[in-house]
Amino acid sequence: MKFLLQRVAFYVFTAWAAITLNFFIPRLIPGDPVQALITKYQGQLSTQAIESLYVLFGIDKNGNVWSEYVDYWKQLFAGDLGLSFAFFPTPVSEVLSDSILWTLMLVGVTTILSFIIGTGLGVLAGWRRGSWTDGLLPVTTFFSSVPYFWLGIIAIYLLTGPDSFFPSGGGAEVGLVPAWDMYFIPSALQHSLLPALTILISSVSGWILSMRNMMVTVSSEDYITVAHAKGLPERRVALSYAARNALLPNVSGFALSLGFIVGGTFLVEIVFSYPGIGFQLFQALGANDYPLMQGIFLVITISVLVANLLADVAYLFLDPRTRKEG
Amino acid sequence: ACSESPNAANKDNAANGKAAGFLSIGMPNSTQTENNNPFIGSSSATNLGYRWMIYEPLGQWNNTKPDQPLKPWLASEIKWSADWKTVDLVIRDGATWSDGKPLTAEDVVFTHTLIRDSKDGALNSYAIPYDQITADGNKVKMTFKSSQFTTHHKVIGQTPIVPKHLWSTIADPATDTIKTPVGSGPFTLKTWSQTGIILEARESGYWQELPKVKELRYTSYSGNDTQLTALASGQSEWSFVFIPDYQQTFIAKDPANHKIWAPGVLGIHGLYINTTKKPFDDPKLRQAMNMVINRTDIFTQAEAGYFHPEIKSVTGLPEGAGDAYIADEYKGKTFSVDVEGAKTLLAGAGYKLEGTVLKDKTGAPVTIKLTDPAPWSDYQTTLEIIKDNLSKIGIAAEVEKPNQNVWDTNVQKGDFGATMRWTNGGSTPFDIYQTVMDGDLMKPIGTAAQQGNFGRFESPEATAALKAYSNATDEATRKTALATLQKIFVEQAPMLPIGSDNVGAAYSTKKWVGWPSDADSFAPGQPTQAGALMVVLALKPAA
Amino acid sequence: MSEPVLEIKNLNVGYGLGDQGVRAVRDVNLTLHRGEVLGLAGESGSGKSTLAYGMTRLLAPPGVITGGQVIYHPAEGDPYDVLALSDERLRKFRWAETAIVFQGAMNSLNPVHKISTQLTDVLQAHEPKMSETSRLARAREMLKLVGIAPDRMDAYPHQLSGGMRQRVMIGMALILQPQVVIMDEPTTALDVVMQRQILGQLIELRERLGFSVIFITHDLSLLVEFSNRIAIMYGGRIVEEAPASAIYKDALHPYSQGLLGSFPALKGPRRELTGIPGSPPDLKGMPTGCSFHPRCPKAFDPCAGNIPVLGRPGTGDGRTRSVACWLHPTGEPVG
Amino acid sequence: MTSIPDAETPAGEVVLEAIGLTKHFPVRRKLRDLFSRKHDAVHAVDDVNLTLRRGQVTALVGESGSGKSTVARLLAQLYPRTAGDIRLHGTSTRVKSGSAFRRYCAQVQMIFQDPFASLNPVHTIRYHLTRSLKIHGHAGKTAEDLENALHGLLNRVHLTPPERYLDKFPHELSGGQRQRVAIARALGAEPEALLADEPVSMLDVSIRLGILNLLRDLKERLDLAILYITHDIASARYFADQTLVMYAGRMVEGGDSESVTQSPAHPYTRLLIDSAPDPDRLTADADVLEEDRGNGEPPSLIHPPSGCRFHPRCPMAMPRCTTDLPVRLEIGDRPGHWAACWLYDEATVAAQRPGSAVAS
Amino acid sequence: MTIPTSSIEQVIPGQGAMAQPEAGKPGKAKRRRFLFLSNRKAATGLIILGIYILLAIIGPWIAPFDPGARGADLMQGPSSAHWMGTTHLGQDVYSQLLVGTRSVIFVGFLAGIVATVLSVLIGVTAGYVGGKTDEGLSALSNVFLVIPALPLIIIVTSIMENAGEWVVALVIGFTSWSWNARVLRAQTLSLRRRDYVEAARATGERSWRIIIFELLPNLTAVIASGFVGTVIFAVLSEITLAFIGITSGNTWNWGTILFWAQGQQALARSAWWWFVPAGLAIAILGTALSLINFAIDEFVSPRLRSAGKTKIKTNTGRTVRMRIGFTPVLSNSPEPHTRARPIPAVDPHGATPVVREEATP
Ligand SMILES: Nc1ncnc2c1ncn2[C@@H]1O[C@H](COP(=O)(O)OP(=O)(O)OP(=O)(O)O)[C@@H](O)[C@H]1O
Ligand SMILES: Nc1ncnc2c1ncn2[C@@H]1O[C@H](COP(=O)(O)OP(=O)(O)OP(=O)(O)O)[C@@H](O)[C@H]1O
Ligand SMILES: [Mg+2]
Ligand SMILES: [Mg+2]
Ligand code: NI
Repeated sequence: MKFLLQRVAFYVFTAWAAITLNFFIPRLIPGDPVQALITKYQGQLSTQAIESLYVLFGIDKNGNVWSEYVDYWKQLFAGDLGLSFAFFPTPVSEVLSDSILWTLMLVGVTTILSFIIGTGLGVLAGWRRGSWTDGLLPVTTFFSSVPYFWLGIIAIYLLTGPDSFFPSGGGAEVGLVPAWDMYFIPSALQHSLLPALTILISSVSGWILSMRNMMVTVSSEDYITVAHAKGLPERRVALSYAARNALLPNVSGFALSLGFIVGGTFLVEIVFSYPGIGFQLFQALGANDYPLMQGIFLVITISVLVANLLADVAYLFLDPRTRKEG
Repeated sequence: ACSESPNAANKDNAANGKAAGFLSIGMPNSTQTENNNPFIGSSSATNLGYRWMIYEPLGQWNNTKPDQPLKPWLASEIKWSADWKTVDLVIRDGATWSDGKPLTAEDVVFTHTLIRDSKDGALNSYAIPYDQITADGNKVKMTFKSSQFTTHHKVIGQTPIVPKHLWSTIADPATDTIKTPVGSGPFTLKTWSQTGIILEARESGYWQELPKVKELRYTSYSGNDTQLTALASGQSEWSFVFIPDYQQTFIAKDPANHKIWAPGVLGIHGLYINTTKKPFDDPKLRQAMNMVINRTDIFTQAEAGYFHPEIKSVTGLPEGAGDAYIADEYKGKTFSVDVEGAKTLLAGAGYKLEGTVLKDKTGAPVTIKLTDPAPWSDYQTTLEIIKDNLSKIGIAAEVEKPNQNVWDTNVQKGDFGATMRWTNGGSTPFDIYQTVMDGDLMKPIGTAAQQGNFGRFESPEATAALKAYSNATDEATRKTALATLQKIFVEQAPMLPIGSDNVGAAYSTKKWVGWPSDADSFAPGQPTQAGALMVVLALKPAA
Repeated sequence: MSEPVLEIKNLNVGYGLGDQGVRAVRDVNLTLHRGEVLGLAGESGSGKSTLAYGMTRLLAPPGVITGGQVIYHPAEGDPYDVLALSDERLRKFRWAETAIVFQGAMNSLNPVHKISTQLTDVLQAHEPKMSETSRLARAREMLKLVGIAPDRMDAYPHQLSGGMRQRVMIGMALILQPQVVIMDEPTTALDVVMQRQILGQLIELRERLGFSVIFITHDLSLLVEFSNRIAIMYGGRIVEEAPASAIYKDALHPYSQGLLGSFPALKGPRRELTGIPGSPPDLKGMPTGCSFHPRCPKAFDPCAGNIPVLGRPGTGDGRTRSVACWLHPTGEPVG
Repeated sequence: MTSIPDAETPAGEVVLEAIGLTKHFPVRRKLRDLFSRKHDAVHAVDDVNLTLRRGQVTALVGESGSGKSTVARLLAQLYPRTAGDIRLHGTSTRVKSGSAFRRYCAQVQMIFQDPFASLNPVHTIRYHLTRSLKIHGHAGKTAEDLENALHGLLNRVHLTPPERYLDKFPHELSGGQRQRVAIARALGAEPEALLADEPVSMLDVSIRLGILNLLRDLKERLDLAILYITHDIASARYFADQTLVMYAGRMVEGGDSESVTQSPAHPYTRLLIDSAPDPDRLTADADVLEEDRGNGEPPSLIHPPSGCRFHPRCPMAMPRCTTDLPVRLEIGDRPGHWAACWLYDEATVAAQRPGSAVAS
Repeated sequence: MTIPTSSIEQVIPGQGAMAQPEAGKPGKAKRRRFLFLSNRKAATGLIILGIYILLAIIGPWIAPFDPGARGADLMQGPSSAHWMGTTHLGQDVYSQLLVGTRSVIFVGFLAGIVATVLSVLIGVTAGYVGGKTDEGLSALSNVFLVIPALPLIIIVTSIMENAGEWVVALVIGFTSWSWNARVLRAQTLSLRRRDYVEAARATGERSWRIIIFELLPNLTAVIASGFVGTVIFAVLSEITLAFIGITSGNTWNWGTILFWAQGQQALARSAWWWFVPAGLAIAILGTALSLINFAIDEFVSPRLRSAGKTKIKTNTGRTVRMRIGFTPVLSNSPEPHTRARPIPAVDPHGATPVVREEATP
């Protein structure tokens, strides 16, 4: 109980601090959304539009930051994230809900996949040291050192084209409306293959390595020797004894990376023009769209915290030692 | 459930390709949210241009021929008074809204009143000084507080007319996203999604012949590179995007069908020089700089040989669109790189070229900082070339790449040496010269000048000439005023014109033919321009 | 003496190969008889654990068995070499015939599985036909045997005290009723009271179930009290092997004498404590000849040059004991 | 080395004295405790009295977790005490840090159980010893003085020749050598009292004796007062002048080593001595172990048993034991031999025959 | 970005090489210092890193062209004049790569140093001092951990006027210390309870001396690994920032090259030479740094060291793999390794009768 209470206090505090930072940091950016919009359309939007845009966005150029801060919290508690500037007058919440599913689908699934594959390979590499799995490490390390965007661009160059199976970008076939049907889903899958592969290739090595190291460390524990001495089948020793225990320290890392789904890989979304939230953030940055930036940061912060909470809970389930009485 | 899915039909179409009769249009404008409000600059309808397929203007303006009168569209007659303060319109019979209701003069009055009366002018994005707007039968009369000579195309050609019976019930037209747009145009919105927006042609009720293109598919790509990839692969058939080395990256992918057309318009890009900084307050120095800039290099290397058509006339007016406005004095006078001439000019003005270093009258070496945001690679390339050019006359230039926000702020506040930037564009050269030289727009150094005159060019003469031009009631006054402006522009070189904007397109003739071209520039090529509807209506299936 | 259950013949175990390699167990010959408790004593690093792990092939890399045989005599059937078994057969052999109890019980039990899981998975592996309920019943029975309330079945290791964990391990070792139980310092981490309780229980169980025990410790006084025969290891070799009482009363090897002289006696008159001077040998730079000679108070000429071999001393009760020391001429080598 | 002569050494000057020393470690509070005002604590050490005299070794024996190390740390002032007093040369001291602490350190030094852990792996022997000398101002003025002092220290702990050891890292030494270095470091402060917390339990059997002999040797040569903590009561017999037995945070018996080990008075001491391995006892009668010796589990120190803490395991427990805290009672066989057990209370013994109590 | 390249924090508690008893042998003291270098991974990583650092120093001097200078050959593939071809302006890509190395290394290392210093200050203090200080500092690092680093860096850099290398490095440094601080705190907590820290206290050492001389040296591996990790992150961040055009790059770095290449659609124009080298340079640098980190892991936790030879030949010529649970048996013969005969009755003072020798296995 005490443990949980402490965690909750920690989460509340962290959330408050992070949201406060999220509020202030974008405001420090010079320039304003109207200027950003004008510059975005170099010459295509005439400068006469400036005044009407200020009015439209409701930007008070001499606003008081503190009262804005208080208002921001009031809005937050009312569940209102404000209106986006770049997509004026779409509410931020709508922009977010439009894009978050894409990100969750692509990066979320990939992160989980990467964790599963990486952990699996790591278990193999750690258990069978000296076999072919040893060769995985240098290769994956190399790929993980390549920037995501570079890998993505190369992949687009090499693998896409008029006749290629891989589309060069986008979330699904043009014109398909997101729906759980036989048209949209396969198309969405097809479009997510390359970006997913890019993320997978560059993130899997971290999991392989940490799992391998944990496996190696755990493998020399006495209880593994005992398991062998007990004559248990090798599979059982490797999975139920070694891998099960080796997994524990990785759970928190996994939770953390789940939290960073949104923030960590937005370049992939940019490169593949994937309509996800990371890409949205990039646009918001370019457009000085504070409400949207704050909204996205809020989502990221909350997802990191939720992921951490999940890790805490997972620990309770996975490691009986944390499940102390009381 | 599958059979009811809107995707069932779309997917079929995608598979059938050409037979389905759709046209894919792409813009590199990154993610969009559903917003079909034609008045809002940030709506997806505006960003991608499909607002002009749903809503129509009173008349159509051909950007490539800015001096021509507007083509009657929803108004069958457009008559401006001599002082350009009154316009008389006759609203076309037979036009209907896509919900079947007829389009009347009431709708036109409603639309312009809506703009005029919008709270704090939120919808009046062109800042038009409306006065009276009245209807009489199928006639509409609008009066303005000042001459609309330089902005008439915006009032008539760039204001979409919306149905009164629907819009009068909208609480706040400035923030409504108009989920089901009803317009008078030949297309209606079919589906909207992140991955693409589909418009289908109306079956009936359009006041002209219905388009051959039965479906328009708009996609917003994340950026130039993705848009280009889509163009090259044929996924996109029509777009407006900067294509480096378009011959190789686009045309060569399908030489028979892939086409680029880039007509210049009356809006230019050039190097703004901060005229308050010594020694650049000296027009002679600026002139000399103007003489060494290699516009051809910039055109071919920075603008891929098409995107910002090279400005040849010393008046800074683009070829084609600007031809009609060039003062007699400057007819035929074109830029050419003249390093020796520049040197002579400088020597005459008291500068000394010592080796590779130009010294000003005080003996200080002449150096200049050229700035532009990093992501604008064409400007960056331009600056690199300019830097190289300037070194020929001993001016040491340094290229800086602040981020966009910083650049914006600095340019507005006059905290820069020289920068590549654009001017406003319009139906006359007025916008160009105004952005560069209007004293009314000038703000002291340190205060943001948002509308123009970033270089703080002080010339009461030019300011007066600009006023005279826009308020003139006769052609002769205009001509004189324009000649004055050109003379100042040429002699004082407050900004060194480099290239013009274009309203062209990259398109494919594989499925559709009938595109505008140099030979027949009946409409702007850019799919987001109001005139894009004229293009769509002209398209015919390829044989 | 009764028949042998386990015969170790010239077992050689090393860590690593080539230059990096060390030989931790050298030409060890040892016979375990049915029903006896064989004590294995020696100071730290003498190779006791290596021997125990080596003969069941449980040594983790870089351990290698460089030679030798471990002949097991099953209750029925022909004897066979454990080292020559295929992996599958070895797996079957383990725990069913030879169970091991290791030093740290905390580390021997998997912290994330319940006691019951860890007890029953042995049964699952070795007696797959057994039903789940009978497995649990069996596990409960074993816990009762070692004095743990069966309601602790669902406890996790960290919820048990050190002594209880060690008893769980002993119970687990006996669950398949093996012929041989190897115990590598099973009580070193416990305090004396607990140690005595557990050992008492073990001896009692042995009498009831009739398995043989190899008991490893560095506490010679404990061995003398609890085991039938004692083998003393030094530098990877067995240097002396004799019945417990014989070692206690009349150790032949100077090293054994030194070990005995290192333990203060609690009862009786104060004995002189001699200890052993010097420090244990480095496996990589083993002294030539008898590896104990640099520390040996009685070393003489041949000790430095030649390796003594374990053999029956010609004198006294030579038939039941053997020693490897130049001081004690032997008639025949053991093994 | 020869065995010690009978421990009839004259009582030396008192160096360090603990009176009623008590240490409770607060237990992390749980949520439900927030509402009750109760503060749980580990009663690690309760009301401990002990005296360290110059030139004498006092042994502290007890099973794991009985609070031996805590006593040592309290005496070294590494923990603040909950109650009681520590007197250095008769004056009460309570120091936490700063120069007062350093002055205290100069007189009371501690040796840790694990020589593998108590030397910093990244520093050479020279560093460890130099620090100890410098902190307490025994390094002399010149580099030569320092070198001499270092050599002196190493010689004193029989690490000769000193040059061979000075520039080594701890991992290059054997356990025994490391423990010698640890001792040398303690000596560098030139203390009067040495607190040795199980100094040999991590060492190999064959080298334990060397360290113990060294300590005795130092005691004699430097006239040190030594607290020798161990769980091996047999070594206390051989090495210590006095032996104190601790159980669950309390002293249960004390006296000169020979009488405590040869005629233990407290049932716990007896259990301890009976459990110690004894080669003279034959395998055959291994099962003399009484089954009624409790479950062998030490009690919880958060909620220690009331009365005598040993009563739940005690074969001779009386009703009184469960309620009344036993006081020190003289045994009477030798002067100074005492036990905290009601068995030795005349009144109790008269009223009740021991052993008949529990059965009812 | 979020997965630590080094798993050191998971490995250390198992006690490392430093705590391993090893028999004392003269001459080992010095060798141990270089042990790290004898690790193949460390050596490879350090050599590559060394080359990069060398290029960072001399790159601008040995570059054959001014990286910004326009040339006559536009968009030319690799040739003898331009080893890595030219850009759309005729600039020499090879020179750009060489000159750009300095900025990359500079930013990587400066950011690494800043983040490492911060993480040591915050992590070790929190771990050693404990109590309220610990709670405050832990909360601070948690907040920084929760905020996504890269977007934050992008925002902060865009606030700065003319974000040059210094600014970028400092911003990256100031935003990426939290993970390391957390690891260091946990590590310090466990070290603080080690006997040698207690012993130092009992000797009378002052707190600051304990932190600096007793704790920090034992944290070297963790700190080094954190440093290397941050350098990787900083390099990738800097390049990313330059690539998306957030930072200026008045100076060249590999991100700037990629930025230009991408802006000019290098790949679509088949100008692979413009795009590929910079990416490879990053990947190789990253790999080298990762290798160093692996080596640190292995140094700290010897169990992780590659098991040397994992396949061995038995005496019968079969190859067996070393694996846990099944110790390889090289020979099954009951022959003793030591060729010896029984000890004959000898007079303790007599001559040596038999000669015995050890047979090598
Ligand atoms: N993995 C290893 N690599 C190299 N040498 C090893 C390894 N494990 C053990 N050794 C060496 O093998 C020798 C024998 O070790 P072993 O553990 O068998 O001794 P032991 O008699 O069980 O000692 P203890 O009483 O400390 O348990 C020791 O010298 C040790 O240093
Ligand atoms: N810092 C601490 N916080 C809480 N409880 C502690 C602390 N230190 C010791 N204890 C508790 O105090 C009791 C006595 O511990 P101590 O270490 O003094 O025992 P010990 O007799 O030295 O045991 P051992 O023989 O195992 O070293 C134990 O129950 C222990 O759990
Ligand atoms: Mg062992
Ligand atoms: Mg202790
Ligand atoms: Ni609770």
